[in-house]
Amino acid sequence: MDYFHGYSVVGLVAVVGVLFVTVAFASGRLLRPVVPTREKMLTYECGVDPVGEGWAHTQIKYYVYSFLYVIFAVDAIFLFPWATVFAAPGFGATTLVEMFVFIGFLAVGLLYAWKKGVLEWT
Amino acid sequence: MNHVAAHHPGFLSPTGVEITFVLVGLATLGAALLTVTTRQLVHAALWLVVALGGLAVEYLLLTAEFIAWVQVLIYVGSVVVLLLFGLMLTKAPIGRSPDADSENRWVALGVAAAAAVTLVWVVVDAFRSTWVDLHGVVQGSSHATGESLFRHWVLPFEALSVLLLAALVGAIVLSRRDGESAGAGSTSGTGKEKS
Amino acid sequence: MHLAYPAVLAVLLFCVGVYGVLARRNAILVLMSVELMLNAVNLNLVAFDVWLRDVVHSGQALTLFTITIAAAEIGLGLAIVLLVYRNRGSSDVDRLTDLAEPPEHGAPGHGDGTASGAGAADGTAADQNAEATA
Amino acid sequence: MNDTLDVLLRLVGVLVVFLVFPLLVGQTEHKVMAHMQGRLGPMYAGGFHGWAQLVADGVKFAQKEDVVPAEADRRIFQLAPAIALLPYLVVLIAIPVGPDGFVGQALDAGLFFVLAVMGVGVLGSLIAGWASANKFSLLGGLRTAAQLMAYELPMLLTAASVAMAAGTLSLPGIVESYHWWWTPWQIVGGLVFFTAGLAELQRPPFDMPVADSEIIFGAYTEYTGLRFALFLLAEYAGIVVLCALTTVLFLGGWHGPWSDGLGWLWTLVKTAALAFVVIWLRVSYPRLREDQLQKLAWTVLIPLSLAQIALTGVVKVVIS
Repeated sequence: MDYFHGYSVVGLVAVVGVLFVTVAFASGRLLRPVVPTREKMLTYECGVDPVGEGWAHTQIKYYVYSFLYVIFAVDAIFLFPWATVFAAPGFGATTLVEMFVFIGFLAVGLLYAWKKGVLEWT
Repeated sequence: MNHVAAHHPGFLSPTGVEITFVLVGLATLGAALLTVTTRQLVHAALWLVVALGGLAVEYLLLTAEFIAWVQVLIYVGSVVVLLLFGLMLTKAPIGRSPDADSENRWVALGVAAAAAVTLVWVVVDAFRSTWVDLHGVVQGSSHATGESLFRHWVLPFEALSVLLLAALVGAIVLSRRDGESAGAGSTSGTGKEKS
Repeated sequence: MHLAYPAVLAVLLFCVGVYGVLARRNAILVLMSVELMLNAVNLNLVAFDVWLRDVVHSGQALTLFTITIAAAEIGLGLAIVLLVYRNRGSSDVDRLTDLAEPPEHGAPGHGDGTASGAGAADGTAADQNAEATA
Repeated sequence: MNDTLDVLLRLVGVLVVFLVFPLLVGQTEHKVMAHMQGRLGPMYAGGFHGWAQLVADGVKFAQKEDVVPAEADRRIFQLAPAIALLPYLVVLIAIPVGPDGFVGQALDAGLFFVLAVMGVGVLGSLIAGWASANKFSLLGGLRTAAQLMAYELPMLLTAASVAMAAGTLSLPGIVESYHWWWTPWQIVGGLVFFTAGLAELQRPPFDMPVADSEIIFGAYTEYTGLRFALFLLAEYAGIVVLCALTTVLFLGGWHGPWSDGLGWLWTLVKTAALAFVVIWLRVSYPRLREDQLQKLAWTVLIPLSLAQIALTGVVKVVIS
């Protein structure tokens, strides 16, 4: 079973990675000093005492960008299985056009976002 | 999966796949339980990551290779990030939020437990002697997925693009209205649409 | 593999999601629970597709479509939650939880069965409220 | 038994590459930047041209105190570096170095696997920023996440373009079906991929989210010692992965003269050349503003990669 063999190796790499990080953190704990003081544990704010609560004014723009990404990412996932078959016999130009229509709709969405000024900051 | 595989790195024997499936399933279930019970909002999102990642492994074990990685890319890589953005923009605190749960959680527990018992009983009764054969062609390779999608599922696929477009426009409209009301006059002429 | 394993796992995940939807107050936590339920359905679809060796792979195609629609759904849901949060103008997460469940109805006379649905239903009601005021 | 040994060898190989190559890139960066900017750079540690500088840095990082701010979410704060780092290690297993199975593990969906796993790294920076309980960190975390997502997309699209050209998602398969005229055919995609990858790594000129002079290192403000070193290691491992991927997808991987015996050398040479370009760009360009960053991704790179997909599709259908 090539398939299961391949992915068990991938799983093993993940385990090796976790082990590496564990060993690094554990040995770091042995090597380093631990001298906590109140000042040291303060939140760093360029040298002065922290002001206000731990929240800056954040823009909702970030959310819009990431939603744009999610929409396009779910579009992109269809590109990959499509890429493996579209040139195969029995698919060809029709399949190509189908995908272009699909992407076209989303490109219209991107254009809309552009026109509405979502992609601009100020 | 890995401890089993460590001893027989050549391949996972059929029982190996089953054992792995059950173990990962337990981990997934535990993470899901923590997702719905923890009082710390961001921790809930992170436990959700574990649950969804566990499900990706389950898909892999069911030989649905492509869907497994779609799960990682879409859910772990973007939907959860979206949720975290939502939590952070609504200022999720570090530490417990005492009122993450509502008063009626015992009722909810009752409903969920009753549903679980009924459904598990039905499902086990129905599929007691049914076996999935995982040792043939990989069922969910990207090529197989592509063939079926673009041979048999073209119309829903195209409809999906319209749906995505609608969602995109909807989100932009929502966030723009917000931008105008919060930005207070950045779009000079239109005026406020609310008090 | 025994088909019962994925089926039972899907059932249990779904019920965990049900619990979350009913018991959570914070709208974003409710959305997370919805995700769990959707994923449980996906697991079922994939498992049965592999079991049936479906030639047109309807289960897997449907799973892909579900994932796509779920992504659109959660994005819009969160956009609405954020909008509501902004319109309330609060800097306090407790206010947001108010949105998931409005202040006491003063109607404890409801049966327990309906009360269990209150978390989710009131959440949407509050959303609509805020939408109307916006 | 032989099988076990084989797998073990591959695992050790991946780990060694993961630990050594980023250090080489870092050392080269010291030297190249020093030469380009006409300054000395570290010259003393170890005697000959300061070869031991990175070792000294490593020792310093390992024995520094690990400060966790009192306000922080302790567990998550400590876990975040690992989440940022591990995807790059896992990804390395699927990258082919030479022909005939000279690869950690050939996977049928290799390309998609690599992109999906690399996408997980976003979580590391985002929760690092949140868990620090520092407003600059949170802002940096949000910026980082938004940037990583914005630039993940052109990477996905251009990678899909290569997959279209090759008709397969397997990375060794892609290199095998490579012809020299792919490079001019996919040149736009290649440039977009490399630029987007650079932005994914938050290297200059795309380093606004972690700019030390603007928001005091963004999500990593509160990190010290070993945990900070792991974030750095993630950045440099990311350079290795990005350059290797660009090599495999757009520059033909192991193809080149005498590629029968020396194929692996070609991959390494091309990867090293790209890593040099990454360093070169760092000293050449000023930093982009945050809004320019997002605008570049959405209005330049994504339309370009969509155009590349259209070109690839039409050409492929016409010639087949």
